[in-house]
Amino acid sequence: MATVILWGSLKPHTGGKISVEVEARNVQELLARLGETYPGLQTQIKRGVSVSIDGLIYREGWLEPLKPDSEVFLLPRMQGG
Amino acid sequence: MSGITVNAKINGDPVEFICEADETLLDVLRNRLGLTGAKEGCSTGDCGACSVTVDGRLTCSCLVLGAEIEGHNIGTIEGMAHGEELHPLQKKFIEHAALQCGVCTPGFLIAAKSLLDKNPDPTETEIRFGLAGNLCRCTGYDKIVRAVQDTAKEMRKTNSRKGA
Amino acid sequence: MPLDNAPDSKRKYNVVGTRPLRPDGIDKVTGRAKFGADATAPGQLVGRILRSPHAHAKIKSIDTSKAEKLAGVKAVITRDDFPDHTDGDSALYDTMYNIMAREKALYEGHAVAAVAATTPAIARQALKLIKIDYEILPHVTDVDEAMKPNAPVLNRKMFTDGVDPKPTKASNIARRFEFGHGDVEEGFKKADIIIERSFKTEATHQGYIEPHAALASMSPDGTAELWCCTQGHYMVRDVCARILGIDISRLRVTQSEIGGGFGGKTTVFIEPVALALSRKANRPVKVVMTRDEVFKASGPTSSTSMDIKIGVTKDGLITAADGTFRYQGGPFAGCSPAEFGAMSAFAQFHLDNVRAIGYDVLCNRPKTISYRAPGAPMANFAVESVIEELAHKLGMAPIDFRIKNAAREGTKSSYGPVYGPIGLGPTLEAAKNHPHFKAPLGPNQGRGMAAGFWFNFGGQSCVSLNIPTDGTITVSVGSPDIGGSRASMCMMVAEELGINYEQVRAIIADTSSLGHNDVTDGSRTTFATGMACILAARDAIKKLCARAAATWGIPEDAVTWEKGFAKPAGANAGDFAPLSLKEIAAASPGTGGPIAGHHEYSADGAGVSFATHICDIEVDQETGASKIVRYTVIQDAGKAVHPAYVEGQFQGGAVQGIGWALNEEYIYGKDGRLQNAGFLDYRIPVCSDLPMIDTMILEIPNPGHPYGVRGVGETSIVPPLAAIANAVAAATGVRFTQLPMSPPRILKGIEDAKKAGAKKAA
Amino acid sequence: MRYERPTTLKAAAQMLAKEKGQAFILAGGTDLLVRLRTGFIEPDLIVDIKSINGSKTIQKTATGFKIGSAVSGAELGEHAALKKAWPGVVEAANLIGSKQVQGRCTMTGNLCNASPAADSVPALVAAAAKVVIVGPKGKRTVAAEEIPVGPGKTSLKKGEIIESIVLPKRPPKSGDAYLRFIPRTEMDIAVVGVGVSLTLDGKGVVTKARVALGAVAPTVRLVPAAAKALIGTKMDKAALDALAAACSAACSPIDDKRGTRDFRIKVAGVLARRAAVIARKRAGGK
Repeated sequence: MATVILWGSLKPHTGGKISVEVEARNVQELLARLGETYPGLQTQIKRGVSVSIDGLIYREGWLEPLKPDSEVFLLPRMQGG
Repeated sequence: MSGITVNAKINGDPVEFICEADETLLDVLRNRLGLTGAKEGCSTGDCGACSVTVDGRLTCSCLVLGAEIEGHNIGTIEGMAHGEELHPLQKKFIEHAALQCGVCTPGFLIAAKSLLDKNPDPTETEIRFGLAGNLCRCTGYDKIVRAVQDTAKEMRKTNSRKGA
Repeated sequence: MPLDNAPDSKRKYNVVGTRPLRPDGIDKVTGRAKFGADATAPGQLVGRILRSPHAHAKIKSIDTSKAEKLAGVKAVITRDDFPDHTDGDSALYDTMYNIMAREKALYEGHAVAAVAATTPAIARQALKLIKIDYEILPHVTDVDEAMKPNAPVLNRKMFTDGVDPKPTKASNIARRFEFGHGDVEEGFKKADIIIERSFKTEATHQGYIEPHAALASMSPDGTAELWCCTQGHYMVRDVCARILGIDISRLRVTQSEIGGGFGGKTTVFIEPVALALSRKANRPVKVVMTRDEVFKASGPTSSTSMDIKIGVTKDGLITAADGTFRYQGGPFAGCSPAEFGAMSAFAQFHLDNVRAIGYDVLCNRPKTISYRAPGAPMANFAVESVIEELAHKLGMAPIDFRIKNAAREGTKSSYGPVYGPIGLGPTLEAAKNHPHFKAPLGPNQGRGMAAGFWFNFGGQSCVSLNIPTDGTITVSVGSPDIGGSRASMCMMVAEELGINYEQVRAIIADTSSLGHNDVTDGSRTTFATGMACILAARDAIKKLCARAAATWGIPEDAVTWEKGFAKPAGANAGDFAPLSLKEIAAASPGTGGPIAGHHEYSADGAGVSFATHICDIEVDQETGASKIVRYTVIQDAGKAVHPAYVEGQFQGGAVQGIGWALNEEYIYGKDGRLQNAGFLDYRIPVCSDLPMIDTMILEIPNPGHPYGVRGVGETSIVPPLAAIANAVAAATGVRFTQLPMSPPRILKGIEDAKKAGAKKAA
Repeated sequence: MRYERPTTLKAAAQMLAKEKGQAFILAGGTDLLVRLRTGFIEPDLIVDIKSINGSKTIQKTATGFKIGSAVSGAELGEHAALKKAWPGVVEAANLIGSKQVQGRCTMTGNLCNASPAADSVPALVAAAAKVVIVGPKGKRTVAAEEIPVGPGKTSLKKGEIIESIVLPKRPPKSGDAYLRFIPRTEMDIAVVGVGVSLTLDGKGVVTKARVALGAVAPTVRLVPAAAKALIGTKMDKAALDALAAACSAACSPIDDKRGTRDFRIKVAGVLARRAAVIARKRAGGK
């Protein structure tokens, strides 16, 4: 079970939880599960998210594998100038 | 619309072209003569990217009408190198990484040459004020100023050798 | 998957770290480099865009009949020529709405129609013949005003996202974000000193010298060519094809030389318009923005309003940091970089309790787009101003206060993840030990500093490397070269292959020649595309070794590559004379044909970036005029591939920050119109405004790159705003919380302080 | 639009008088071309006066200097005698725009453009410059300050052309100076401009003075009260304070994108004081 930490304003979509446990082998599965479990998150996922897995930021990377104890942060999709 | 026939020199070469009364020298250079080295950054004389010389005097080609150059000699970036030999300023700009995107570079080179033609030994302040009519957004000007300083130094050396 | 490519700290570089001449140098100093507006096509028409004079207006009708009848006019287009192919993609819909207004014109300068004609004069005349019936609506351009309950609402279907419960009343607040950890309320309880301040910053523009330009040629069958200046021609291709409803592969986009971008050329403005005009006229059409259009109708960055509250113990430990960041992003949701402002604001600190709330707000202003480290400079200005003030209140040197609270390896960042090895501490220590820091100051001078952060990221890159029979190299990349990246690409390829820099040539391939490449943004090019070049070179090396192995009749894995030569290794070591790249290439027609290396991926592990800046400023106390007298940038580059261009990035970013801090601003009239849409009154720094910008490159290797490279392009614009505000405060005794610190504002601050002082004394 | 390049003033005046549409005179063109380009004006006729005899020359006469109306800023700056006699006027003209603009821009154009912020105008007015006008009814001479009558408006009548600007011969121990305030160091329009011209006696007492302000009112403003504050004094602190106060009092500026009203009022006084000190030094005072 990877721990996914959301940013604050997504709380309303997870029933007030900021940290949720998700069973997923990679990022793609994780996002799919998140969307299924918390349909309110779909809009943001569709808009684009990046993830940080154990401290490393992935702008995309759906196939990035997750370890059972991975700490995953959901981040807005990175942009730059 | 009636075109105006103009005879002038560009980089010493005779040219003849027809332009409309409201066309600028920059329009003529870029659109009629295929000399796109001068860039249009603002068309109001505020960025210097279209710098040329008219009879040796530095000016923005966006502030000159094409019709006005009848009988005059225009200097553009395309005339700065002599054949394969780059002007020392051109070499130093590359050496010092004094350009990043490079769109302001032709204007800077024309302005810097005009500055050094008049003042072969400028102070940093003189260089900075001499180039204040040319905007660069990439470099912060540091390397441009250094390139001009270094060119001036080298040209003084070369000229004194030539003189001796 | 993170590559197993941690940098080898003992590696000696032959090419990386040197300062060779850039490959496009001669073209650029002789005027023959082709920028966006320099291209021509046979039979080309002039395209011009008609723009709304109103800040907010309903477009009741558009009559183009007179313009269409004018001799020399070949096409007139309006919103009707952009049927909606966006299929529910709201960001794409907004992009389409931005390039050509639909129901409403949402800001002054919003495109409402366009023409293609045989001459500029006819095009101009045609625009005047287009009649538009506007119903003028109330407008709002200030972010705080736009958030008020009675503000004119731009989008009646917009209900703030990210608040619970979801509002039932439409507003201009598109979204609320929240980042952080710990409990700030508890943290503030532990504080001995708390400072709370509000800040405002004005919108600024990237100010690239080259206006947007596009030359489009589209046939009625949907096949199209586009030549334009952009930070990402693949992005242009994808977005234009989707807006126009054509197959992506039908559109080939060739990137011209680009005259600066800084984030401003990471979207489309005129490109789909040029294509639509060309399709309708069935002739090539060139559209070039005027400078006025660039200011009014490209994408500046946000104006902001921010509140910061930070608490410390009397020994100088931050107990809690809280901030609210309100950014307007123009008329569409999701365009302001409020998220990145909120995420980056406190990223340079080690904090147990931190909260950053961001608001993305709509205004009747141009749709904002990225500007170098989007969102970070303004937030940093607010936070680092309060930090400086706290240090003074504590009686602690600001540098020591920052060092004490600095984020380090293992710090849980304010936006979530835990930091790996980072370079913040070293930049602060280097600043403290820098001669600049100890130099005496003259009268009316003050010194300020600030530390800043930017994320950096990787993204998609595709590189192809070809080796002709003479053993030289052509490397095709898909990342536009804005500041000399072709040189660094060549350098990395030369380094890997063990050959000279001069033997490698990099070109920017068009969209039909390579796989997708992300936009040049996020300081990603040298990192991500550079790493793809390294991996393409390694791919080529593998093939070169295979050819040598075949030639020698030994197994492929018995061959190694060293300094440009294939050598037999292991059991076969010394059995054959090494084969040079040149020899293998020359033999290639007979040994299996052409040799090429390739790499495509989505790069990750970019590694965050930190910088510390020091600034000395002199303020004329009678006029409020200020002059930067000394400036030093200290930044971690991971590994500087071409140090001269790394310095150039540091210097350029710092000077953009200086402009932002002192004089650059979008000035709106009560009518919602921009009053300073030109380089005369939008005052970017000129050469005589500045001193030399000293730089110090630190190299704390990024574990995510084989050479340790980090992106360097963006971070340098983050600290200047605060560094200058802190310097001005030191020089005048007045703390300025609003940018720009233009002379009238500084003088007023000084005068007000004098008056307040006199009152206190009396 | 037609472009004409007459060779005599008379021909130029006739062309302008005859034109039924909008007609403009082109000398340096640094303002005209910008307005043309931005669609601010749509001329039917442009009359280039640079081929007119005398338009490009600076003449030293018994009574001063006669400056042809197409003489560029750069040419003014290269004229040693003029620079020596009227350094304030030359430095003011040389502040207009960049080096590139200096290659073209003219003082006459600066005057006729009638911008309240024109840099050379306060210096010309402080210098008591006269303007020679040629028109359908012959020649007339007026004071420089009489040309601009409002932002973008001049007192010139249809068909009239400025032939030259005349700077008077200066008494000994005279000096002039011009200072302006801009947010950047270059490439800006004056937020405030101050021209000061003064003459000293043997003891360093100011005997004559003229002070003019730019960018603080719809037109350039000659401030007699400011001059009065200096005359009869050795420019001690009290006199300079009075000068500054008189200048600030003479301002009726507006808030705009370039500066606030309060800022202009305050800085007019500050610059007047600084310009006066420079002028005194140039006049041979301490």
